[in-house]
Amino acid sequence: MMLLCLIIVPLAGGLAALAAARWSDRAARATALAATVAQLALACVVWAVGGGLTLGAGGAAMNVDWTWIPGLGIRFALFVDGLSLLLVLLTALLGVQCVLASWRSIQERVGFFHFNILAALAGVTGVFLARDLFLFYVFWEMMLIPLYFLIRIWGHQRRLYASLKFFIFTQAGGLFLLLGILGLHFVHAANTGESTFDYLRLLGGHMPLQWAMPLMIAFLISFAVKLPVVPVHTWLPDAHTEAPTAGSVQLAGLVLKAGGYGMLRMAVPLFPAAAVQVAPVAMALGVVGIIYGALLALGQRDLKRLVAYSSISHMGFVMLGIFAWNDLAIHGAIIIMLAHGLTTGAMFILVGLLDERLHTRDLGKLGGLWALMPRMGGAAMVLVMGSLGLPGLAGFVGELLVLLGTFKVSVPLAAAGAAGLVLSVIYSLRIMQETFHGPRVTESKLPDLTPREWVIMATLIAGILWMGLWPQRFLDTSQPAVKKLQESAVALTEARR
Amino acid sequence: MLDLLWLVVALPLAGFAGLALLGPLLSRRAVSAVGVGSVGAAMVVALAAAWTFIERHPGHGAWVQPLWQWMHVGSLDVSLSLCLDELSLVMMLVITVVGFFIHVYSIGYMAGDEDYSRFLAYMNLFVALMLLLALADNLVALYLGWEGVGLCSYLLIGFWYRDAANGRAARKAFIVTRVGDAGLIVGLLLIFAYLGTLNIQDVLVRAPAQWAAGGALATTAAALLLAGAVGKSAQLPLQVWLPDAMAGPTPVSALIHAATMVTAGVYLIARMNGLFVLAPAVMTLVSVIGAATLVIAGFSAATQRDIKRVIAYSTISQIGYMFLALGVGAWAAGIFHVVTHAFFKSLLFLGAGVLIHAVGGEQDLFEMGGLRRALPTTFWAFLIAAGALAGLPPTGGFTSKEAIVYFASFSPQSHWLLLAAALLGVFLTGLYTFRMVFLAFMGPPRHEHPHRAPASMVWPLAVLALGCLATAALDWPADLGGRAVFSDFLDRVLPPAASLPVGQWTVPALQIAGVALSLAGIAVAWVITRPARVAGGSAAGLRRFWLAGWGFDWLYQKAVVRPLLWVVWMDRHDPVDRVYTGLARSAAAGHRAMARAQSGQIAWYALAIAAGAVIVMTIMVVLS
Amino acid sequence: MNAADVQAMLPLIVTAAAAVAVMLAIAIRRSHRACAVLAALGLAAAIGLLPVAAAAAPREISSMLMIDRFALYYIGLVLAGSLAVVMISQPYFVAVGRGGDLMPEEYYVLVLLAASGAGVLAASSHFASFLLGLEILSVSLFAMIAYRRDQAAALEAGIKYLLLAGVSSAMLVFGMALVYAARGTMHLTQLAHGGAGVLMFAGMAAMTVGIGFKLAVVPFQFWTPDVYQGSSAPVAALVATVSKGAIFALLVRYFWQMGSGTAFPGGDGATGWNANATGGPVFWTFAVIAVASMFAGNLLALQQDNVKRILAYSSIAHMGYLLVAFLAAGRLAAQAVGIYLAAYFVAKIGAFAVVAAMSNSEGETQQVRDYRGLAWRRPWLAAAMTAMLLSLAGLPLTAGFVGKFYVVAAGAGRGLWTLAVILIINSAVGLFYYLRVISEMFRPAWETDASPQAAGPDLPRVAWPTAAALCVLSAALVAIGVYPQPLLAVIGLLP
Amino acid sequence: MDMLFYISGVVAVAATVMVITRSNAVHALLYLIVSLLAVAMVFYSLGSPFVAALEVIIYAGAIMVLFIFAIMMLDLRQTEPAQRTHLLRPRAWIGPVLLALVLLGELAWVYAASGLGRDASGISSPQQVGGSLFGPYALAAELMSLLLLAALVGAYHLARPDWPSQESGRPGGTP
Amino acid sequence: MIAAIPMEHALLLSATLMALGLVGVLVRRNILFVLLSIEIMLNAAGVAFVAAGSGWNQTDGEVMFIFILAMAASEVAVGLALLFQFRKLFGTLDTRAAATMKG
Repeated sequence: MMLLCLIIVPLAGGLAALAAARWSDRAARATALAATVAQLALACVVWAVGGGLTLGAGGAAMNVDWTWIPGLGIRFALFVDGLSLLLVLLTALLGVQCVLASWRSIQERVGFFHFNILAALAGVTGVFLARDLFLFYVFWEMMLIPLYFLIRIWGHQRRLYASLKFFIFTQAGGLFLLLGILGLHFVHAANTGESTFDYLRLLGGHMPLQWAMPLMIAFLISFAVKLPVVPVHTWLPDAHTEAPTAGSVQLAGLVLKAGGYGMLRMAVPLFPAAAVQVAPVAMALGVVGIIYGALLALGQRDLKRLVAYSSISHMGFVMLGIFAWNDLAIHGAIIIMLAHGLTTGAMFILVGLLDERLHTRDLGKLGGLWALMPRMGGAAMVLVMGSLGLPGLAGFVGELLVLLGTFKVSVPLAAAGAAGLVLSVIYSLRIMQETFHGPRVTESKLPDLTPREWVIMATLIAGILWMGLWPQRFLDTSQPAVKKLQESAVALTEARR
Repeated sequence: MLDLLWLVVALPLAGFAGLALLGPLLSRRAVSAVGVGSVGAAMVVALAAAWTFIERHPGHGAWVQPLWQWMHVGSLDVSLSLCLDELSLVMMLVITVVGFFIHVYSIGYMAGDEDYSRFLAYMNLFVALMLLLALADNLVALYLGWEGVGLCSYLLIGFWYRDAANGRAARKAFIVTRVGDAGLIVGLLLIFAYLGTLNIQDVLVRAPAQWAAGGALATTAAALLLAGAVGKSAQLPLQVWLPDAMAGPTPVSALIHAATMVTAGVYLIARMNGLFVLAPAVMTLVSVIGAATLVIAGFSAATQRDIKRVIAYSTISQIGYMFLALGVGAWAAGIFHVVTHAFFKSLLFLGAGVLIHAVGGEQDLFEMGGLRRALPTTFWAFLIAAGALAGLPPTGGFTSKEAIVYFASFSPQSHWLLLAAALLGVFLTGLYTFRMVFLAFMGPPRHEHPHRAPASMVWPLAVLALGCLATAALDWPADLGGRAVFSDFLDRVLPPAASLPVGQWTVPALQIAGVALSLAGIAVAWVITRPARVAGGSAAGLRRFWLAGWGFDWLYQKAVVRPLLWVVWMDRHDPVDRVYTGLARSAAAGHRAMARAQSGQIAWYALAIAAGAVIVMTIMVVLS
Repeated sequence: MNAADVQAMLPLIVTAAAAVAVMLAIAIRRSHRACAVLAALGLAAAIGLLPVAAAAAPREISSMLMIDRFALYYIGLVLAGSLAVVMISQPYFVAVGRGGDLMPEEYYVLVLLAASGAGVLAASSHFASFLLGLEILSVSLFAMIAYRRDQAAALEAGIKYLLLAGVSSAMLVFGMALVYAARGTMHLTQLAHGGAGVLMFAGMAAMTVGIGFKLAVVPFQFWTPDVYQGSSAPVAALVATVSKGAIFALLVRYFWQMGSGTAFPGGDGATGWNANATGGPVFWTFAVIAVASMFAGNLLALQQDNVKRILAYSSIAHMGYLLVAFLAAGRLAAQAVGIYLAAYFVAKIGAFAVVAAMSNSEGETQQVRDYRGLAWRRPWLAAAMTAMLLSLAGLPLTAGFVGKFYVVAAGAGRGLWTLAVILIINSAVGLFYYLRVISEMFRPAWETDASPQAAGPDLPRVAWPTAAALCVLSAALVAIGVYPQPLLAVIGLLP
Repeated sequence: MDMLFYISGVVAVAATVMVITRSNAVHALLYLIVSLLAVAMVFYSLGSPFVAALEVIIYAGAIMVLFIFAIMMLDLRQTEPAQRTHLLRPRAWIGPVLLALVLLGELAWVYAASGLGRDASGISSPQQVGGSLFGPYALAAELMSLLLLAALVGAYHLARPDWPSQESGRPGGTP
Repeated sequence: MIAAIPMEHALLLSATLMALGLVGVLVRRNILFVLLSIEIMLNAAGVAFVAAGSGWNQTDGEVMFIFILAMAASEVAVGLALLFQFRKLFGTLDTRAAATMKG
């Protein structure tokens, strides 16, 4: 039931915010904030109660398993393990930040805005918690519509184009997922006579390679679009750039994670034999993403776009880590996902703050802002360093683990990944140089971080430092889950030994 | 007392945190108290800890203070621990002691700067991370410190951020060192993959046990670590960042780009000595890099006009000596040079800072001159440091450099070319050092009323000058009646340097040759800095080539930066997206074509139905 | 014909009787409202009688109509669709007929007749009832499409539909004659048994033309956009749903049996096709048609600026999707067709209801740009339209998703992977044009210089019958999307 | 009787060709009546006299008269010149004729291949037809009434004069 | 009245009439002629039914012909009514005029 509440709370909060907007914008904001805080608190309770949960544990107080469409064996079933839990925590945390970050910047249609924010949160949470693959798909798609509206209505100049592109890309990917899920269902039914969409039952079913391969690819396409992996990444820069701050945070912080989660939870464990075959290509694509994303980030003038491309680069590490598939690499991928959520989320908020104050994101029109806003500059410095993988900050832990894991599988790819770190320094430092450093562009007085903004930044930076210096709490949470995943994907795990 | 070791790192870190969060709220005095006091306290704790360590003398081994588990996944177990042994103890002391005096100096030097608290915050952070680097007991923690000091270096080079050139220099430093670090991190990966641990002691134990000496794995691992060391220590071919790094405030140059951070590469190699010993080829490479660097940088130093760039090139050159020493297996000598170099080079920088301060921010040597009378304390301190740099007795520089020259000629790995380079370096060192001294202090005064430096800037010079002399006693050559205290101390952790058998007079002969060459260099410097020739200080030909640092910047610009920028430029609109745009366009084209078929004409529609009938009929009939 | 026969046919009888009743009412006194209410009551009564009829099912009535649960489900669908259309028609004709001499009363007679024709089609088990049901439907539609006879567009649409429907009906009848010539019977159960010769397939080909025309699948689809655009929005809704739904039910019933040698229902888990038939002539014909329809429909809608034409093209694509389920055949496919059609009915009628609700005496709001900023002016209307479009696009939590899921499931379950992948690709393409409309509706007010009110025509108030219909449709849309089990249970009773 | 079938068949085809090629509506209509009469003879020769009578009475009689009314009301005796020139262009004919020929060819092949081997010689009296129409087909006959009702209502609505404000000048009418 | 006409021949006649009707629909641009051509096609279908019924010695074919007759009558009635309105609004019977909606 707790898991259901995790989904219901933001959803109900969203509806309440929509209703509250009739009364006043402030009420809508407060409602949304209350809902997100409640979700965060709930997630923390789940964390405290069952730190290293494995799937299905926790009983009825935690899980939900109701009949839904018995004809096809579809159930409304939720579960949680350490992996899901970490991502849910990230979701809830970023949810709060989204609401806070939009407090002043969103003045139009406030109720509908927060409804969309919270609905997307509910969708993402659902993705992380769904046990039934049908339900997983429902949540997978459910989060798109609110995000579409966020981009379409409150986005920047090219919002129309970006929102369409975002929707069509991810939906097209999603449809392949649908195909894959159905294929899995029927192959499983043909093999065992059991008609089910239950993840736990589909897991470990033996599947001939000529089936596993196309199904795996269908799953993979969908997740690759979300993650995103080059060459299906091109929706991301547009969507991230044009979305309002909260939208960008949700996209970067949460939606991308859904892709990584899908690969970890579904694509590999369900089709381990196919994963063995796919892994070299997938890892190579990961490395291509690392380098290609970084190169593109280097070429951007729009700060938000730069950050967006850097996401592609970071997600390349996730891809690399997942398909390296040893415990180090998987944990690394998980940590990178969390770290990227915090770092890039905060980065987008920061860009939003700059945009609010200066009404531009063009790097050519920024510079020397440190003198005006040293606190913001300090925050930016931490984020930039987190982005370039400075040890002691969250990203490094993940990258190190991924590289350590990858090295055991493929030396050249690990080396290429490490080379990507050089490029990440170049673009990251460029952010700092062209915004806070350099000659001053404006003489007008700009307010430094307000207390509200300070709270946002401080929370996220605290998280980044925590994860960078003491990641063990997170690793401990995900360890049993990863172990389970590895046991499920015996073929790939064996291949990695 | 050793239990308080963590305070050595924590105190400067706390200073940083306090200054970063509360800095703008504090008074100047409070900022000084926090910023300098934290390092001072750390120095006290470090000295106490060192004293305890030496006194208790915990046998042949390191004293480890575990802090907390960092990451433990499967076979990877990385904890944050501080490890005190003879080597790290030396580094710790150098960092805290030299660091403290540079902090004190900063109070005066940065007095007028509006971002004073930020400066001290960065400096404190640097000290903390440098100490972590030195005290780390595993490679990941070392890497944390390694990258952290790189960050501080970046922040401090670009401290005066409004000038875009400073920002460029700062980024250059970060990026170039990061190139080396990429190698280092791959080295870490390799070590973990094959040895299953990243703990330094474990690595040093397992490497000889599992890897054949001279084997591919050991060689690769050592070479990768060397890449990191080369980047950080500004050795060939990644030395280009250091001269530009002089854009930072002078205390930064003294602390980071002379005394401590740039010697981290030397420290790393010394730390991982057991691994490098397994890779003779890499050892040779280390010595060759050192030798080449010291000569090349020496020539460049001799042609610079900017006083700080002279010192910067000299730093590169001196680190070349250290590499040379490590390469020929003279571990203790290399580290000893680190120590003496920390003192005399930071002193030189601080002195240069006073000069620059005195002449109102001017850094061009040819705009100085005759400052001897105006700044007597500084002159004498600077002179002592210069003597040490030139390797003149009775300074620490003399002892350490002679040791290196000795091992360059008589170590089993030595080669006559290495010796030649070392000796040429000695000559060049004398030349450029005293060219600088003469240009700055001698000749007619060019400034009527040079600024007097405050006491807080002057007395650290005096202390460091004493240090320059005192360090000589640590390892005074035996033939001159000294005892190798330092070498013996370090030889507990580092392999003792091997030496070919030498005759009784060989050592004194080498010493005499060294001093003589140095004096020759000084003489040449005297000649070329005669006022009559000063006017001809314009650069031409080879001198311009040396002035520009042997054209490395030019080469990298052409071979790396430009192509990269070109790729980035060509790539900036994401060519992959064209594919999707193309798909969308073709769909739109399909739409237009089909929409034209929707002509509205009944006859046409009926024709379609008839054609459809024929097609359907054909399929049905043919397949039935 | 005995009492049980009558009981089984009650819904159809009531519908036809309602038509007569409305006609008599007109003769007594012309009252738009009374006619509409009468028609609605008649349809509601017919729907209410479905359980009564179900009690007598399955029952074959004089070799003409097979009233089984399959038929009753589609009859119910058709009647419910007609009821919704009646509900949106009344306010629509009030709004557009203001100041003209339009006499909307006969319209309800025609709707009821069309509904009975469609019902007959759904239950047809003999060529005679097939032919007559189809013609009742068609002839009613001829008049309804051109009902606003003072409108050039309506007349043009009417003429187009009449002439082309005439051609295709002639082909259909000719095909029936060939099948009859080949087998000497026109009764479905007899047709299902015994082999199929080449003459029979030729007949089925000719019949396919007639059926394909009504379903508006490629290459018989050309009339669709013009007719949707020209006719009144409620009529377009009727053309898009009732007519197609009934024909599709008929297609499933007939073609799963004719030429396959397998009886319908095909027993437990068995399929309409036998194994050979999957690669057989009927299969290939409809596979080609399905693929062509999916691509053509979606591509044609892609940059279309007229909402009604978008809906027309999308219906072409939807019929293509449905044909995948038809091709899959079997129990799951039957469920898929049932639920997909239900979802399709809800969404299409809902979308046309919104179009109808936005019409006034100056005309219909057809251009996409007229919907600009609708979300801020009429949030509920825009919400309903969004829901309908998302359902048509097949997004989760809408009925359309469950339908699409079942269709893909049926295709995948049968191993029709190529078709399933093509369906998926087309769904992605289809998103574009649905989103275009949604995007216009949610175009923020600050996006254009002009005030949002100036951008579109004055919006009429939404009358309560339309509002009620939209509420019910939206509720059904979400209900089916979130918890389809009750509906599936009903369909599950199908063969 | 065989000859009757073939001769009237040829007449029907020839007359139909004339129908679709005439540019004058009245001529075309007359040829169509000829064709229908010929088809009636075909029915007769196939042993279906009742249907033959219906063909003459309803088709040639009632429905064609409707057309004649229409032609008279619309004053279509003179065809529009554009129509005529259109019909003279061979290009207008090529496609349709080819399509029709392919269809015909396929059907002919199908007939040949299906090998029915039946003679169309079953004789049915009007009594039998009536018995069947109101026997097994009674329900269909009822449906036919619905069909005619729909046609009636539809035609009435479409063709009724404008009311209450009748436009002048344009002819309108009821069938 | 014993005739031995093969069913194929009667069906061929019907097919020929069908094809001619089709050609008429496709070629003619006058709505009236198109309607006439549709009548030809329906009639052809009727021929096929009668022939088939005769061939199988059943009355079903003839009953179907009667239904076709009703269908033809309905279509013509509504068609001609439409024709009048069309002529009234468009001033022509040319099908090409009925092409304002397209794309």
